[in-house]
Amino acid sequence: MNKRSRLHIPRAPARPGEKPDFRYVQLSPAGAVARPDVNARAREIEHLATDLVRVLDDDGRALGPWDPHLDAAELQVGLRHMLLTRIYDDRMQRTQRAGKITFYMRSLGEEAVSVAACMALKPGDMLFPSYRNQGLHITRGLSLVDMMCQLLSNTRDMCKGRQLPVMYHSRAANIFTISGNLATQLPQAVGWAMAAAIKGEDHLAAGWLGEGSTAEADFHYALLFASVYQAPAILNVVNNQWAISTFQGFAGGEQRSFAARGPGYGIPGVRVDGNDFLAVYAVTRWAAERARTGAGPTLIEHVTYRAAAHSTSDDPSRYRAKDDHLHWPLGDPVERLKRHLIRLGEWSEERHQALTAELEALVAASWKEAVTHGTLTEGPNLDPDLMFEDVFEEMPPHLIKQRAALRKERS
Amino acid sequence: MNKRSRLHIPRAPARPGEKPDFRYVQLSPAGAVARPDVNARAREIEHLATDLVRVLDDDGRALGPWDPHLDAAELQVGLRHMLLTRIYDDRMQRTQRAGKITFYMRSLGEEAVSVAACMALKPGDMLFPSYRNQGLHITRGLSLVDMMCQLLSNTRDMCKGRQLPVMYHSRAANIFTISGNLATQLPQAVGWAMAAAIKGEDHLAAGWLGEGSTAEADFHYALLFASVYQAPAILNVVNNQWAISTFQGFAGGEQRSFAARGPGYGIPGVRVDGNDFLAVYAVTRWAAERARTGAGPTLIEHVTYRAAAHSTSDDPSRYRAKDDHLHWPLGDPVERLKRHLIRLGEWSEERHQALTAELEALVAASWKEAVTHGTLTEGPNLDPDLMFEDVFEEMPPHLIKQRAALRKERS
Amino acid sequence: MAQMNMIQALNSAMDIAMGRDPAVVLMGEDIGYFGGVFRVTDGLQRKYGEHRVIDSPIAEGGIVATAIGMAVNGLRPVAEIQFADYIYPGYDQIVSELARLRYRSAGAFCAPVTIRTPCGGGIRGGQTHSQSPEALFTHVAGLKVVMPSNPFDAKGLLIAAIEDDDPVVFFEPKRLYNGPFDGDPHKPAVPWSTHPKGEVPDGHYTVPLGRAEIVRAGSAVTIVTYGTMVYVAAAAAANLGVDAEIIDLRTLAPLDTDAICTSVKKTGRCVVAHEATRMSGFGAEILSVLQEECFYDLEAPIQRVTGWDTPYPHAFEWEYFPGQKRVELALRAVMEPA
Amino acid sequence: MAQMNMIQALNSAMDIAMGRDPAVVLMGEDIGYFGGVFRVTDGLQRKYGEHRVIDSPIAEGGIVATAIGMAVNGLRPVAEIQFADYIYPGYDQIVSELARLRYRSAGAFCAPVTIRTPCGGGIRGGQTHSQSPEALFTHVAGLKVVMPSNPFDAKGLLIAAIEDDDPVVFFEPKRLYNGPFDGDPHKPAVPWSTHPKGEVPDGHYTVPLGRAEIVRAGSAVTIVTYGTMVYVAAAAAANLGVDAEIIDLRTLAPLDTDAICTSVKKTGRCVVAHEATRMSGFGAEILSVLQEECFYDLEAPIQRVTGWDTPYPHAFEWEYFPGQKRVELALRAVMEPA
Ligand SMILES: Cc1ncc(C[n+]2csc(CCOP(=O)(O)OP(=O)(O)O)c2C)c(N)n1
Ligand SMILES: Cc1ncc(C[n+]2csc(CCOP(=O)(O)OP(=O)(O)O)c2C)c(N)n1
Ligand SMILES: [Mg+2]
Ligand SMILES: [Mg+2]
Repeated sequence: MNKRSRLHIPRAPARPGEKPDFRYVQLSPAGAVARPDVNARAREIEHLATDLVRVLDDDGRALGPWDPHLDAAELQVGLRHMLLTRIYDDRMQRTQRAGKITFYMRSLGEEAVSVAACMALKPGDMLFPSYRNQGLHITRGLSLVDMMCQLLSNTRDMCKGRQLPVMYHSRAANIFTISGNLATQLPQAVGWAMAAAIKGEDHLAAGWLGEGSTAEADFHYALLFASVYQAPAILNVVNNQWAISTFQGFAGGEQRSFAARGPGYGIPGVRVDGNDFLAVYAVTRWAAERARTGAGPTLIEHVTYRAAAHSTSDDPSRYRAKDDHLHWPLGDPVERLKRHLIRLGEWSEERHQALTAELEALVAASWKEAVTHGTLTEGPNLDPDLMFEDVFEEMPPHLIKQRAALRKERS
Repeated sequence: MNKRSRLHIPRAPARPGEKPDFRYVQLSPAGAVARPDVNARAREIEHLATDLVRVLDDDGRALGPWDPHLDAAELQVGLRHMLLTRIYDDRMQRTQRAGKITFYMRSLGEEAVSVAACMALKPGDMLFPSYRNQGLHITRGLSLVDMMCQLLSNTRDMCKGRQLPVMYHSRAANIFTISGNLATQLPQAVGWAMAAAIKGEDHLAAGWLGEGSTAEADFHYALLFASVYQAPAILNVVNNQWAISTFQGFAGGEQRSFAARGPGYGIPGVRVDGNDFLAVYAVTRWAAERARTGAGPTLIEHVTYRAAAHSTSDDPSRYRAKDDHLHWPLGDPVERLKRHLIRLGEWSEERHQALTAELEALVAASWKEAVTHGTLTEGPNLDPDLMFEDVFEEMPPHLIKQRAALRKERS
Repeated sequence: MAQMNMIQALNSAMDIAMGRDPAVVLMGEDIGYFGGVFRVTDGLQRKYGEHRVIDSPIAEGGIVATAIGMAVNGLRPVAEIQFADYIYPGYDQIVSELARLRYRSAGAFCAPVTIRTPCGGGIRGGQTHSQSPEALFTHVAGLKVVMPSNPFDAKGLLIAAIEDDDPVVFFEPKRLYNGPFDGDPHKPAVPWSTHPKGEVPDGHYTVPLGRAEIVRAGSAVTIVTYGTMVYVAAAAAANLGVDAEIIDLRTLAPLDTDAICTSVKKTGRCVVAHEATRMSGFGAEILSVLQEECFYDLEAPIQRVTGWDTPYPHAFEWEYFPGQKRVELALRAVMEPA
Repeated sequence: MAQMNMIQALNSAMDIAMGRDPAVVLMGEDIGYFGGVFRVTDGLQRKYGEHRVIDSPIAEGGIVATAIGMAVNGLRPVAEIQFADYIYPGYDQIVSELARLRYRSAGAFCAPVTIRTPCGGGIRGGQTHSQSPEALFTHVAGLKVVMPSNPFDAKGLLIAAIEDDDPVVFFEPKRLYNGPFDGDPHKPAVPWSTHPKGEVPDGHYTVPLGRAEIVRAGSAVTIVTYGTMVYVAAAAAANLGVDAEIIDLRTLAPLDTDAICTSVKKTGRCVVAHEATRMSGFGAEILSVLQEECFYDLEAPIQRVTGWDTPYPHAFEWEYFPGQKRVELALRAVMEPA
C-alpha cells in the first residue's frame, strides 16, 4: 500500500473556517437560455441540462423567453406563499427549540422550488413531495392548524400520531404521504402518472427529492420507467448542494449536473435557477405542457441552497463555512421576487412589512388553536388503541389481541 | 376509462410471422468514428455514445483510427478462442438436450464481446462476468474439463455442486463467481476497482451485464460510485437486443443508447460494434488505458445480437421472428474476423476447417474426461455433507447438527 | 367446472378479475407478449391489451414502486416477480412503502397491490430459482402473505387477494404448477386432472384470506404446513400409517391461529413443515404460537421439518428438500418421544 | 482502562482495527468529514485519511455492493447504514450476494464485510428511525448477526466482527449509545460511566462471536434477551423480586443454543424479550429452539415480550416499546401460569 492511491474524493468547496466559495456553480445570465418547443426531442435540447434557466436578473428585471408573464396578482400570491412558508418554518423551528415538538425541518432559501412549481400545476395533478417541500402544502391551501397538529402528534393529527413531524399528506389536496425513506416517492409518482395515462386522464404527477437522494435506486427506477412508458411525470431534483453533511459532489454532481441524468435516459433535463420564482414557474409550466400533450416526462434540477441546518437535529457549523448561504450566487427567492414586484410598482417595503406581520399573526393564531388539540406533554392525547388501526383495513385477530394486551398493560 | 390512453408501449421490431427489421439500429460506417485522446473529458466525447465504433467493414478490411493493428498471431488466437467458445456452446447445448446436464446458456453471435475484451486486458485485471461471458473463461485459459465438471455438478465441480450450470469462477484466473441475480456484479466490480485505487495498485476491474439487466438498481449504483470516486473500472453493457422475450426498448433502449447513460453520470460512454473483434478490442484497450492512467471509468455498450435462445429453457420462436439473427446488420463475429484474416493472407478455409476439427476434438475429449468425475445420473457423486460447508468459514453448531440429521435421514 | 392445473387456475383468476374490474392491471418481466416464463399470464395481453398487461423492465424495485403509484391512482396492479429469489431488489418498496402506506397516512392512502411470485424448489433451479422467502414478509406488519397448494385454492385466493384492499404477497410453489408433488422425484409426475382440487370453477369465486384448511382430518398428530409440503406430509403420514390431521395454512399472515390451536389441542402432538430454511423460518412462528396457546395440551415437543440453513444447492436438491423421510423422522419423534 | 460510552467504544474498536490492519476501511453516509450522525466515526477520517474513511453517496445498495467488491479485493470494509430502517435498499446485495459468495464459489471468494447500523426505538424517532429488523437477517444462511448491549461488548464484538472472515450485520441499539436504559423514559438518563460495562480497555481485545453472556445468574426463571431489553428485563425482574437468570445473547446468529438451554433446563421457565415486532421475530426462533430442546424441563409456556405487530408510531413510543410492565406481566404469567 505504498503507491499513490488514485481514488478520487470529491471535495466540498468550503469547510468550517474557510471562505465560502461558489465558483463551481455554473451560471447563465438571466434571459440567456432559449426556450425550446415542448415537443422538441430530448436530444435536441441537451443544453438545457448544462445551462441555467433564469428569468430574474440581479436588479429584479424579468428577462428572456422563459418569462412566464404572470400578472401582478399572481406574483403577489406567490410571494405570500413563500413568505408564509418561511414564517411558518421559523416559528416551528423555535417551537422545537422550546421543546414543544420533537423535530422540525426548514426549507429556508428553497421556498420558490415548491411554491412556484405548485402554482404552475393544476389542482388535479398529484404531488409526491419530500420532507422539505412544505411550500407545496401551503400553496395548495392546507390549514396551518392541520399542519401544526401533525407536528404535535395531537388528537387532530392527520397521521394519528404515527409519523414524525413534517410527514404531512392531504388526500383532498392531492398531496401524497411523505416517507421517511428517501427517494421512494419518485418511482411511485411515475406509477401514478402511468395510471393516469392508462386511464386516459389529463393529470400528471410531480415528485421531488433532494440531490443527495438521487443516489438511491428509486431515482433510477423513476427515470427508467418514465422514459420507457413516456409517463406524464415531472421529476424534480432539488439540488440544495448538501445532504446533511455531504456535499453534492458525493451524489455525482461534481462530474455532471443532475439534470444531465435525464438525457441519458432520453428524458429532457432542465437546470433551473431554483431561487428564481419566475424561472421555476416557467420551467414547470413547460414540463407540464409536455406531460399533458403526451410529449413525456421531464427532469428538472432546481439549483438552490439549503440555507438552514438539515433539521433540528443537525449543526452545520461542524461541516460547512459559516453563513455561507449569504454568499450563494443565486440570492434569496423571497427577496428576489419582492424586488421584482417593487420594480414593477406592484409592491413596497411597507406592504411587505404589513404582509409579514399579517402572516406572523396567522401563524401565531394557528399555533394557539393547534395546541388546544393537545401537545406532546399535555392532553388531550390520542388514544393508544389507534396504534393498532390502519395496519390492515380490518383489524386481524392478532392485533385485536395485542390491543387487549396493551390495555391490560396500561390498566 | 374511455379516453385515449397515452401510455407508450415500446414495440419489438418483429414478432413471429413478421419480417425481421433492424432499421432501428443506428450504424456508422467502419472507420468513420474519431478516436479521442484517453484523457478527453466525458463532455467532449459524447458523440461516442451515439456513433458506433467499427473497424472491420463488410469486406473484411480494417479501417480508421480505432484499428488496433494487432499482428496476425494475435488475431488467430482471437479467432481460436471465439471458435472454441462457439463449439463448446454448441456441444453443451446438445448435451443438455440429451439430458446430461440440467441447463445451459449459449453466447452464440456474441463471442467477440468476451474474447476481444479479455484479450485487451491484463491478467491481473479482475473480471466480473454475467452468465453469457464464457468467452472470458476460455480466453483466460480455464480448462474445458473444469468448466464441464461445473456443468455436471460432479465430484470435480469447482462450485461443489452448489450452482446452476454456467455459474463458473476462477480465483486463479481472476474471474469472479457468477451470480444468478442479474446485475449484482457491476457495483461489486466498481468496489473492487475502488480497492485497487485505495491500495494504489495498477489493476482495473471489468464487469459485464446484459442490456435488460441495466434496468436493475445495481447498474445505477455502478455508474454512480464509479463516477464519484473515478474508479478504474470498465462497465460493459452487452446489448444483444433481447432479455428473454423482452425487447431492448423495455430497458430504455428506444429513447437513447445504453452507452448514453454514461455521460449522464459524467462517464464516457462508447457504443461499439460488438460483432467486430477489432473494434471491441480497440475500445476496451482505450478504456483500460483510461482506467490505468487515472482518467476514470468507461461505459461500453456492445451492440450485438443474441442469435440463440435465452437458455435451454427458452423457445424464442414464441416471441421473435424466425432466423432473424441471419438478418442482423452487424453479421457474425467469427465470420467477420475469419474474412479479415483471409484477406490479410493469414488464414484460409482449409485452416479454418482444420481448426474447427481440432477444437471439436478437444471439446469431445474434454467431455469424455469430465464425465469420469461423475454425471447427474451416474457416480461418482459429491458427498452431501458438502452442502453444509462454506456457509461460514467454520461450521457452526447448528449446521453440524443439521449435517448429522441429514446423515441419519439418508442412512 | 373445468380441469385446470395451477397455471391455468391462476390465469383464470386474473382473467376473471380483469374482466370484472377495469382497474386490474398486470405488470412484470416477460408477462405480456410472451405470457410469462411459466406462462401464467398467457393470452391475457392479447385479450386485455398492452395497457393492462404490461411488459416491464427488469427492475423488481421499479415494478413494485410503480405498482404502488398506480394503486394510489385507483388501479389494482398485480405485479409478477419472475422468481421469489429475485424479490429482494423490491424489498425496500414492499417493506418501507407498500406495507406502511395506509398506516402512516392514517388511512388516507392505501395501495391494493398483489405481488405474485413463484417460490420453492424441486425443479433443479439451484440456489437462485428455489427459494422460499415467505418469513421475510410475515415479519412485516401490514402485509398479507399467501401460499396456495392447489389449483382450486390458487384461483380463489388470487381473486381474493386482488380484490383485497391490503397488499398481498402471493407465493406460488412452482413445483406444484403442473401437479401435486409428494416429494419423491423418482415417481412419475402426477397431473392435476387426477386430483379433486384440479376441479376449478370457470367463473368468479374466492377463497377467503386468513383461513386455513384441514386437508385431512386425523387424531394422532397435527401437521401444520403449506405449499408443496402439504403433499409430502400426507405421503409421509400415510407411509407410517399415522392418523395425522393435516392443516394447509394457505394464508400465513394473518395466521389462522384458531385452526391450528383447535387441532393441536385435540391431537396433543404437532409437526410443522416448510421448505424454507429453518432458522427464523415461518415454522418458528407457528411453533411459538402453538407453544403459547397449547402448552398444556402438548404431549411431546413440536418438531420442525424444514430446508437446511444453507442456500439451496443445485446438486443436492433432494438432500436439501424436506422430503418424506424427513417428515417421517419428525412424525416418529413426536409420536414416540425419546 | 477508560470510561467509554458505547459511541466511544465503537469508535475505539474501529480505531484499533484500522491501526492494526491497513485493509480495514470505513464507508457510509456522513461518516467521514462529519464523523457520522451519531458521531461513531468521529475523528477517524482525520486520523486515517479520506481513502480509508470514505463518505458515500446515499445509496445503501451501492454501499453494500462496493463493500463486497472491496472485500473481494482484500480489504475489510466496515459499512455504516445510517439507520437500520434504511438497510432495505441494500437487502438484495446482503442476502443474494454477501451471504452467499463463499458458498456459491465453494470458498474461492469471500467478503469479510461488517455492516454496522443503529437500531431500536426510544429516541422519538418514529417509524423510520426505530426499527429492529434483526430477524430479517437471522433467516439468511451465511450471515452472522450481532447486537451488543454495552460498551465493553460493543468494542470487543465489533473488533471480532471486523476480524471475522464471514459477513457480519452489527446492530447498535441507539438508545444505549449514551447509557443503559431500563425502559422508563421518566427516569433521569444514566451515563455509562456509572456502569461496570462502561469500563473499556483502550487496546485490542475481542468478545467472541456466537457466545451469549449470563448477565445475572438466577434460578427462578430465564430471561433470554439482547440489546436494550437486557436492562428493561433486569428492572422488571427486580421490581417483582424474581430471581431471574438473564441471558444477553450478544450474537443472534449463530445462536448460542447451549447457553440458553442450560439455563432453561435449570430454571424450567423462560421469557424471551426483544423490541422487534412479534410475528416471525427472532423471539420465535429462540422459543422454538427451547421448546425443541427443553420441552420436558418447561413448567410453563415460554412467554414472548415484544413490540407490537405494527410500525413504531411516533406518538405512542412508550406504548409500543416493550417496557418493564410488559416484561413483568410475562414474568408473572410464566411464574404463576393460569
Ligand atoms: C433510505 C434512506 N437513507 C438515509 C436516510 C437518512 N437521511 C435523511 S435526510 C438525508 C440527506 C438527504 O439529502 P438530500 O436528498 O440532498 O435532501 P435535503 O435534505 O438536502 O433536502 C439522509 C442521508 C434516509 N432518510 N433514508
Ligand atoms: C434480479 C433478477 N431478476 C430477474 C431474473 C430472471 N432473468 C434471468 S436472465 C433474464 C434476462 C436478462 O436479459 P439481459 O440482461 O439482456 O441479458 P441476456 O440474457 O440478453 O444476455 C431475466 C429476466 C434474474 N436472474 N435476476
Ligand atoms: Mg440536498
Ligand atoms: Mg440482452
